[in-house]
Amino acid sequence: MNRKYADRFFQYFFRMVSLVSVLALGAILIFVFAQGLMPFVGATAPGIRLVVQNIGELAVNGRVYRNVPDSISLEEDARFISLRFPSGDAGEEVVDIEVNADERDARKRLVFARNPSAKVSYPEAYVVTLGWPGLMAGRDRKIHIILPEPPYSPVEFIGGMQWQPVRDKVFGVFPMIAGTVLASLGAIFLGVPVALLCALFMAEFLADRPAAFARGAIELLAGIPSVVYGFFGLMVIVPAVKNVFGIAAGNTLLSAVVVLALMILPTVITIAESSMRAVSLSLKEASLSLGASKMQTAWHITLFHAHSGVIAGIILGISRAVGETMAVILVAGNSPQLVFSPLESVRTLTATIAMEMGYASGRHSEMLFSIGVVLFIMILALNSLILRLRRGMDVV
Amino acid sequence: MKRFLVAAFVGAFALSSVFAGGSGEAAGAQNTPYTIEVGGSTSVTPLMEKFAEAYAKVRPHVKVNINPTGSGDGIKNAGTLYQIGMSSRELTPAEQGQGFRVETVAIDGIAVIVNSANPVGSLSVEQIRDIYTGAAGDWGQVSGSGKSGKIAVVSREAGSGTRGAFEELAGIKKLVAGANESTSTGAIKAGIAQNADAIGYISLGSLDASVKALAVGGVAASSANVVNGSYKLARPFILLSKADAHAESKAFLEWMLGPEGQAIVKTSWIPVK
Amino acid sequence: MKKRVFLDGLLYGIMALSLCGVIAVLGYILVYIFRQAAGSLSFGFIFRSAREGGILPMVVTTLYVVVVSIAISLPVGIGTAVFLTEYSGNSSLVRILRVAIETLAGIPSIIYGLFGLLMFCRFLGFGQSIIAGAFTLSIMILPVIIRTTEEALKSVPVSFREGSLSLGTTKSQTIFHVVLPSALGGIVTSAILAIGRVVGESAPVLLTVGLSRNIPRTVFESGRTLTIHLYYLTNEAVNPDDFGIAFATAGTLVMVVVAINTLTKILTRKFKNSQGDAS
Amino acid sequence: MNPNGQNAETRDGCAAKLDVCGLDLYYADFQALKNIDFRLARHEVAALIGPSGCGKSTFIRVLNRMNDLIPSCRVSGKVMLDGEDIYGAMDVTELRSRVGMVFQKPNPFAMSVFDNVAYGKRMRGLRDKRQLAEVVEVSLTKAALWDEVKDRLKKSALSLSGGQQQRLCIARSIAMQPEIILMDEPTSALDPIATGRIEELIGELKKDYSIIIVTHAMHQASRVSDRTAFFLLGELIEFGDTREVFTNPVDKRTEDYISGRFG
Repeated sequence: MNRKYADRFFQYFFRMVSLVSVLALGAILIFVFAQGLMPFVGATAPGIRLVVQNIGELAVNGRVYRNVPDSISLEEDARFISLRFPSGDAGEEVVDIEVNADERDARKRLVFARNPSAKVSYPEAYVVTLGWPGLMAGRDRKIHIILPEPPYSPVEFIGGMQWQPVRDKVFGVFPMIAGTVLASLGAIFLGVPVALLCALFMAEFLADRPAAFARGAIELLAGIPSVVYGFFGLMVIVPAVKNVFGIAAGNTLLSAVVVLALMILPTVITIAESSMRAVSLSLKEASLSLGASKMQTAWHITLFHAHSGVIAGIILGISRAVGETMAVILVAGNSPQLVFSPLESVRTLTATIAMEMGYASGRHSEMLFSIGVVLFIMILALNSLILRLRRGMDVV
Repeated sequence: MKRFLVAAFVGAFALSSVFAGGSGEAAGAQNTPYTIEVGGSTSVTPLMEKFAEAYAKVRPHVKVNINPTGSGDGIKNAGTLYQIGMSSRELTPAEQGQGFRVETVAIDGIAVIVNSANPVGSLSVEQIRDIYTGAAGDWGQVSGSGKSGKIAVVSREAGSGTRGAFEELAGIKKLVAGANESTSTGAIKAGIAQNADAIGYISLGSLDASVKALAVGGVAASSANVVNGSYKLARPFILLSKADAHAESKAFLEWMLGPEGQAIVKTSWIPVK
Repeated sequence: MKKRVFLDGLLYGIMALSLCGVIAVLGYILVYIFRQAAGSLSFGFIFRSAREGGILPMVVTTLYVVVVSIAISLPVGIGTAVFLTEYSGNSSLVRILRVAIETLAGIPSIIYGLFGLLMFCRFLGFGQSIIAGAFTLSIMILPVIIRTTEEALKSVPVSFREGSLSLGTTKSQTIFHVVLPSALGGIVTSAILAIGRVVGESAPVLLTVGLSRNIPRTVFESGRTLTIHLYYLTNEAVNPDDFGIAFATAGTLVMVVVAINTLTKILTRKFKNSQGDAS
Repeated sequence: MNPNGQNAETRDGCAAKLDVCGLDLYYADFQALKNIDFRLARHEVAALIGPSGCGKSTFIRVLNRMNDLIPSCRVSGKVMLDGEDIYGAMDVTELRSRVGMVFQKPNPFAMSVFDNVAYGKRMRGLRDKRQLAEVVEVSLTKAALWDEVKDRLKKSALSLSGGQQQRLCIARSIAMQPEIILMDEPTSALDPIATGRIEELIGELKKDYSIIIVTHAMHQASRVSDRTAFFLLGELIEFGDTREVFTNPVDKRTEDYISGRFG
């Protein structure tokens, strides 16, 4: 009877183990989406925060801090900020600020009751800095008033044209979406015809041995790390583009397209070739027996009947191009602008994530995850297209 | 097959428990092996690597792990993931106020670089600002030495310490659209070395013969000129830690700020003490 | 008639040319890598520490990452493949499972990197470490292992299973003693393919494993894999000879890829032959 | 041992459409056809019978050079179509449009009915829509399929039934206005009713074309063909009038095969 329990155990065991994939996908969805949607649902902080430098004693709204902490959080609904601190012999510095919470323009949200003794500056969006000359050189006394950033509008995120994440805190990813789409489409237009020519040639015209050699070479092409493609592009393709078109810098959409086209070649060739090989010999024979030449048969019958596989290959190629990161960073120029010419610097979604993740802080970092979500949705759409095509193929 | 699988599982568990055992927190005892995790700015990394190398001779049981990720990461994770965070820029207001111990360990100049074949040898701060904001788009507008042609502007990515410092020092509010953004010193150097029309900026400590450094306002980019204050493009290398850091990491920090550490700084950068 | 013969010939020429072109580009990239690497690539290069211009720490880190991620992913992948081929009916679980696997296979690696950073580095508190990277990569290679193993299991003839079951063994005994051993070749192939993917991956590794170039003592330390070393060197290039070392690393990687491809092919052939003998 | 000896009247009567003389065929070292002599008159239906692997299919694939696709295949001997050597200067696509072929399993292309039939003509350079439509209608009518598919010419050919698909393949061949149609077991994948229709069709087509049909069903050979050839182990054992071969075979092996003693 032990055997029976073991059998039962393994049945559940395998079922549990297989759930890992589902759980993993769920975890990916939850983590990436939770982080990526954060900027759109909540403010960065519940209330105003004060960061104090070089001030020994400070009264905020009547509460006196003798050992001033680095950071003071005000109540969420604070309408007034009253700052007082002793200043050398002159007595007391006083700043009274009215908070106009309904004001949308962050710069106008703080209204100073009378001309403050301090120098008011706006080092970055949502930050107001009050500065007084220091009692010692280089020890300027400063109070940074950090306003909470309101939830970011998803429309401005997707449709926004400006990406100024650090100082202005403007996060518009439309140029990057366009960059990704253009670079991938360009790579497809350049790479797919070559890939199909190669695949058809390998499937229909090459003898076994040369075909096996060509397949080995193409697998090798697939195995070269993407960083190498990127560097090859930077040293060979970028100067070539610069010289051919006589432009200031060769780091352009065109260079990215060429490198990506090279990188999707093996994907498209491999899948297209295997689906071409799968086209039944009897169809080719029928075509030949009707007096079509070998070339005509290859184009009209083999390519035609392998089309769902070819399309699946192309879509996989697109998803490789969309997801490619390291190579693109090196050759694309990465300027977050909307491009209208292939000879302009362009930036993709993936490049933005990989470039800025190390440096980003606060909302900027969350926004990079939001870009990940955009990318994710694009890829999911492509994937469902593949799935649908697969299903279509099974029917035929 | 079953035996094979079972063996594989057991092996995996054994392996992981060994790993887990090995990672146990080092006790306070003097010579227990200890690993200090350091992370942050890529610009500070070459200096930190030299520190780590020298420190390995001073205290062989202490290992310094360096994660060159970026200033933002270094500041964000100082005191948590990294005992010591590295930054190549001043902290932004929002990053301040988290109870960090902030120490400037060195000063680094920012060299404005062009291709070796470029006849331009000097630019004023204003000209640099014009180039980076797009007011001047052609070498003819700034060179005065017969060089012409569109300028290929190369910058660092948003959030980079080098970029932050450079933009602040040169007074650049908004980068010209179409400027290339590179993630790293090496990519900028390689790009400029093969593009006669390009201009970029890198850490003075990473400067080599593959590119040419411009004088800024007539002052050559050199450590001596940074020290005497005549070369304006300079920024601090900052190390961040928390008060409750491990004794070993505190000791390492003191050592870097002490004479031995500062002697190492002197090799390519400007010491602070 | 003449026109058609001419057109066919022209097309043939274009096709041959494009294939030759692709192979020529490959050749050019290889020559480019190895010429740049010329001064630096040697046998000792692999066994020297980074400070002496070698790549020993990166080799060790890469091995760590490969071993740990395969150790996590292989049992799970095999288990899932067994469930899909041996136990699944057409239940909704199976449909969800298939969609999940397809989706996992299509997610760009940078998203795995983001996920790994959030889940393993931050949420579970591993920080940037080999273990965090290995967990991330093990999810990424799961679809590869499941698919290849499933193919292998499917190609085990039904008669084997029937033969075993008809002798009164239980299903799990049949799986462990008959099905899995017959599919061993395919399983090994799947592991090798997965290793190839892990070795060549860069973006998620950069985000999760980190860049530390010491030889890691435990899996909880950060490290630097070969691809990341290559990325970092080409990017930072602090020392003049960094480019040489970078390309020597690239050359090493390409050779690893060739070795993995060859090994996969040999195993697939062997596997096919033994299947042929058996059935 | 020349099975053609008794067919002198064919040789002397109308000129042979097809004349095969001393044909040997090798797959690498294996000789699949041995010294075959074979003649076919105009408007004649010849059936090829024999056990599996005897070389019948290989033989008809020689006649439109389909064997060229197999790299290890070598042919020697003469195959003359209207007195012209098909292995000589003749263009292979030209030959194939003159010698059509229908295969064992219906293999329509995954295109519309119309495109299937028009395919061959289009490949030969015919672009005119009216002419194509005419060719399609004529061919489908000849293949006795027109009435069934005239309303769904734009539908996928794969939506037709098996028997319809096979008639479509025949129509596809007819569209090329071939001189000879080769049929390789055209009914082996069909049910008896569909088979019957194809057999009727062959009777009709005989008026316009010469036909060679490979078949496993002896009764089919006796029903549709004028003459029957018996192949065994790559040799053409006997070739004569169908009634003769079935009722009074010359060779003992033919008799054994027909009476079901082996095969």
